[in-house]
Amino acid sequence: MQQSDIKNKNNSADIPSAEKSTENSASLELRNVCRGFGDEWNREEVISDFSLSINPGELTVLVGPSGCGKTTLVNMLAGFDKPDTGQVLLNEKLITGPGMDRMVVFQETALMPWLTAYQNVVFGPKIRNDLPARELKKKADYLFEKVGLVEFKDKYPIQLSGGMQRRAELARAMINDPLVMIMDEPFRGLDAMSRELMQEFFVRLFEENRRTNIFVTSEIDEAIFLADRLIVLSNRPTSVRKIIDIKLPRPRQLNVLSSTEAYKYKRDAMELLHEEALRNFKRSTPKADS
Amino acid sequence: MTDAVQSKSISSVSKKKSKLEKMLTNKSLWRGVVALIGAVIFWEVCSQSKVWFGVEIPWIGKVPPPTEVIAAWQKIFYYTGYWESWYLSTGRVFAGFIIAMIIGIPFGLLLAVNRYFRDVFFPPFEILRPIPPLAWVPASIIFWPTTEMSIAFVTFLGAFFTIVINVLGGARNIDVQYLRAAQSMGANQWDLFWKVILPGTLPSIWTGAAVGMGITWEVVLASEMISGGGQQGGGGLGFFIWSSYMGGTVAQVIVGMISIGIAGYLSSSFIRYLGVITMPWRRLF
Amino acid sequence: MNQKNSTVNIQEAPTGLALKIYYWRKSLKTLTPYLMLIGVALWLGTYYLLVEGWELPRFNKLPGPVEVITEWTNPDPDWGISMFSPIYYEHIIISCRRILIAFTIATCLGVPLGLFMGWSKTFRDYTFPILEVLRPIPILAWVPLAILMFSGFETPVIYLATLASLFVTTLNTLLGVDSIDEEYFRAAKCLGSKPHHVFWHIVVPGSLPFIFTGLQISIGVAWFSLVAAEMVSGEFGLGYMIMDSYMNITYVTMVIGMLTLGFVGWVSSALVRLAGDRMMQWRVRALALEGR
Amino acid sequence: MANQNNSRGAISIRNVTKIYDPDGVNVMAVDDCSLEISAGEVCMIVGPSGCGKTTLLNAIAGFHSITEGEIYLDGQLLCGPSKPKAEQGADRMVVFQHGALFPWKTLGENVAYGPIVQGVMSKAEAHEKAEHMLAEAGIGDVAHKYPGEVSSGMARRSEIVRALINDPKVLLLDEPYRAMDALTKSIMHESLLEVYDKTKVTIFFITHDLEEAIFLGDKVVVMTTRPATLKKTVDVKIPRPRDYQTLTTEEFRVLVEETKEAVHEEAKKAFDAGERELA
Repeated sequence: MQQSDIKNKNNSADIPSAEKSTENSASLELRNVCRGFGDEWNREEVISDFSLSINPGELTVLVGPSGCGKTTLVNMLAGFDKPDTGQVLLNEKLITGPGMDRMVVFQETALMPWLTAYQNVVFGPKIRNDLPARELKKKADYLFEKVGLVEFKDKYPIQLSGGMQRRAELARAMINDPLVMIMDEPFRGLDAMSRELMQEFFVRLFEENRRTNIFVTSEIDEAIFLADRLIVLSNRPTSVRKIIDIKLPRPRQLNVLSSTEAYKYKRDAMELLHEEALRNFKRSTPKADS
Repeated sequence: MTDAVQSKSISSVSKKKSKLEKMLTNKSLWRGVVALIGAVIFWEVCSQSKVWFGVEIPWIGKVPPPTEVIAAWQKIFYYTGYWESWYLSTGRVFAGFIIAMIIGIPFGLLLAVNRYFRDVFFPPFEILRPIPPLAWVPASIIFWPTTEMSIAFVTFLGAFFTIVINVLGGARNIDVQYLRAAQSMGANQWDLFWKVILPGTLPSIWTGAAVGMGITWEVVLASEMISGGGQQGGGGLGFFIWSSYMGGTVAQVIVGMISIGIAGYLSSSFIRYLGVITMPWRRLF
Repeated sequence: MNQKNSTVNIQEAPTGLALKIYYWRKSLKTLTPYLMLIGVALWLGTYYLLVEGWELPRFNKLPGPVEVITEWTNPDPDWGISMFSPIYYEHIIISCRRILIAFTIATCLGVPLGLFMGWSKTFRDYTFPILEVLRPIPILAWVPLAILMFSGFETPVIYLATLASLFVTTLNTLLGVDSIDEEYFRAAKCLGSKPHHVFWHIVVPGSLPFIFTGLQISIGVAWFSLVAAEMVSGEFGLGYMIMDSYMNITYVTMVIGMLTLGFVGWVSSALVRLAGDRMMQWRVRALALEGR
Repeated sequence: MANQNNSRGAISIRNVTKIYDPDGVNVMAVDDCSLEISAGEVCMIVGPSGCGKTTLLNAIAGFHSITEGEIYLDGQLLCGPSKPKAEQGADRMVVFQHGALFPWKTLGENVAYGPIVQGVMSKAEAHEKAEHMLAEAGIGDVAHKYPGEVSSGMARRSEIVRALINDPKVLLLDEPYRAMDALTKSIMHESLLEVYDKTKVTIFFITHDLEEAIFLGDKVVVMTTRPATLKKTVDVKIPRPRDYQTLTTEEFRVLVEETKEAVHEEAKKAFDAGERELA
């Protein structure tokens, strides 16, 4: 299943409802959120007084040093974690818990090892059974074709390569037509080649339906290539160091990264991030990137 | 992940050796066979040393040699009582084992899932767990009307504690990502249990079962020996060994030991086999 | 953008006992300790009601909790066994002595055997099949042979407990050696270590975690076999005490014996765990950081 | 400890071939590969994952044998037809991808292990030097901590110190920073460059990240997908000492542009081979 085949599949005539949901993409907002961990004596404020608004239909990328609390932010946006103080809002409504309007793709694969790729993808609609079987099958087959995993439908996750597992997870998220897609460093474990292919594939996907997307990464090239808006985060307690609007033309091609304009953005971000990383390294303990 | 994938593509390039051919040329297999034969010969020589060389080797000297054991085995091979004891012991083992699984698995899962249930029922469970199962034999003989039921109860206890601990352990360290992914896809508590926690704990349920099976054989043998020696002892391999010992034919005792070893091994591999069938996704590791 | 000091230290971090008290007080605010008490009370309550309270048909033969406790704490007990009678402690000491001997022999034999089996492939090829063939035979099946082979009462009982824990210790030590990552061996050879260095600095410490898991199981198995052996052929010890009190229908001492066995078993495995933590500081600290 | 005389550590690989024989299915991992690395040079090996670069490293370090060809270190035969497998020694120190610090020894004990075991130093002397070198590398205060207690960045740095204390002729690095996120990686690069500027030890560095190769290396060798042979060699003329600003200079960008196509092509072939294999 060559990578190029995926591209010319996209403009096939009958696109099921999954793609027509451009108009209801949502806006997300964090208002002076605070979150800390540990007991009194080693209390650590991972996020303090953090405010950020994410515009609808935009690919917002958060980049920051490891251990700066990116994953905590993702958990709060997805509803797995509640802020100590402050609010997290989706379309002006308070987020209380996980829901299918905000789908997350994690760093390590969360495909259930005991289900085949197909069973994983149809897991959501099946337990909610909000789709008649025939239409669900059509939608699932369409998505499998789109992510280029048609021959791998009945394979178990352990039989798939890293890149394929990511694509299956994307399909599993998209089948639920979420308002917002949240990606927590999804391509981190992949080798350079699969990573580039996945980045290109993800950008195509985004440019097609312009769904609100939040992408967390620590790779600067990946951030610049994907982002409409780049949010540079500081060390703990996390705060917004800088917001850079990436004006690179859409649809993005990989070679855009070696254009002088991209290098300007990269130098701009590198400056801040290197300083943050150095300070983080001096103080760092092995706590996972909480 | 991709490295493992690449290395697989190496082997597809040239001829594959057949499984049997690989087995035959496997050096360690031959060494194992040599070691086993050597051990049997060593046993023969030591046991016969009194007869052949006149000097009696301590310990092993008193044990009848393999040739005598095989002779004893042939003698009773066609004696129905022998196979009946197999049948009785296996029946008792599986009776206790199945009850332990039926009660143990849900109990373990409930302990893992519901915090309050765990707070209430885990302390008494932990207090009773260190008491070795065989210490319950006399108490269970008093309590249960028939010896059959008392043996089944002790076998149940033997397997129950192991199964519960394994299931609890397995259920509690399911990767939280699976639960979160399912939750965000709209799974309610019931779905989470049936569609994520249960399949996720399956591997440790089977490990618990395999270990539990091993313990049930130990317990059945002991209870048969301890209570079987009594009045209406219902037979079984344990009783067979004890009565052969009482009857003075030591070779038959060793026959009993070997048969219960084989029976134990067969039932454990049966459990492993069940595990392999019910978890197709694990076979690919 | 204000860069607040990220770690807010209100007071110096408590350690050791202070830490435990802190967590204990914190847990008091939650429901857990109270539920635990309810759980134990529930268990004792049903035990009491079934046996002494309503005296249901089958249950009335068994001694109830009140009866057991009064006997246990009675200075001059009716059936000779209580906290104050020396014979009670004699049984405990004999059983513990047997376990100690059996456990030490099994560890001194099993650990080196497991290490050598892991260390040299040929040695493993010859010894592992024999171990695997003998392992499925339940320990109790060895009782008649043990009595035959060893004269007297003491040696057969200790032999059985040793045999039981020998299998478990050897197997787990072997698993421990196999669990060591190949790269540690390569790094050690790269640094110029000779074979005996690799053995003492890599193989032994590397397999320690598995060895101690093995020792924990082996102490449990040793108690399991000791009780059985004492019941069948012992003269003294807790197993014998239980069987003896069953024979002459003094059921109260039987229950006391069972509870003592449970307590002593728990203490011995706790000791093994303690020794494990002391020997493997590096694991304890790494696990602590992961919040376990 | 800086050995300024960089007259040692020259590796010459001459027509090396390696054929694996896993369970009777013989597979060629390295095919007639020749490479000259001069003393004190940082040679970067770039290629798709699983293409046989690690096999080359294993051959130099003496973990695996080679089927044909010869490898020399400073003129002495490491391995060849007469001696297919080189002896392992502290002159060729390896730093592994997932790290191989002994978790049961503190970082200080790890670093001091080499000299003690080779009998080059007494226990006290080795520990004292270990602490000194760790302090020099900026992580002096963790000498008494266990590897499980420090961050992956610090653990990797102490592993390099553990290698350097034996004053090796060559440092063999097998994708040491692969498991790290990009920002810790940039700090690791700077610390490696610092160490290199001080010791001028020959470095044989395997990676699949082209930018890392060009940023660190004097020479970048691009390998084909399996079986590994030399596809393209690029000499990196960027002056030393380098720092992260180099990453955004024009000269660096041109070099990346030049080699990107070659690496991309090989990676694509390996990727598709992998995908086809799984189908």
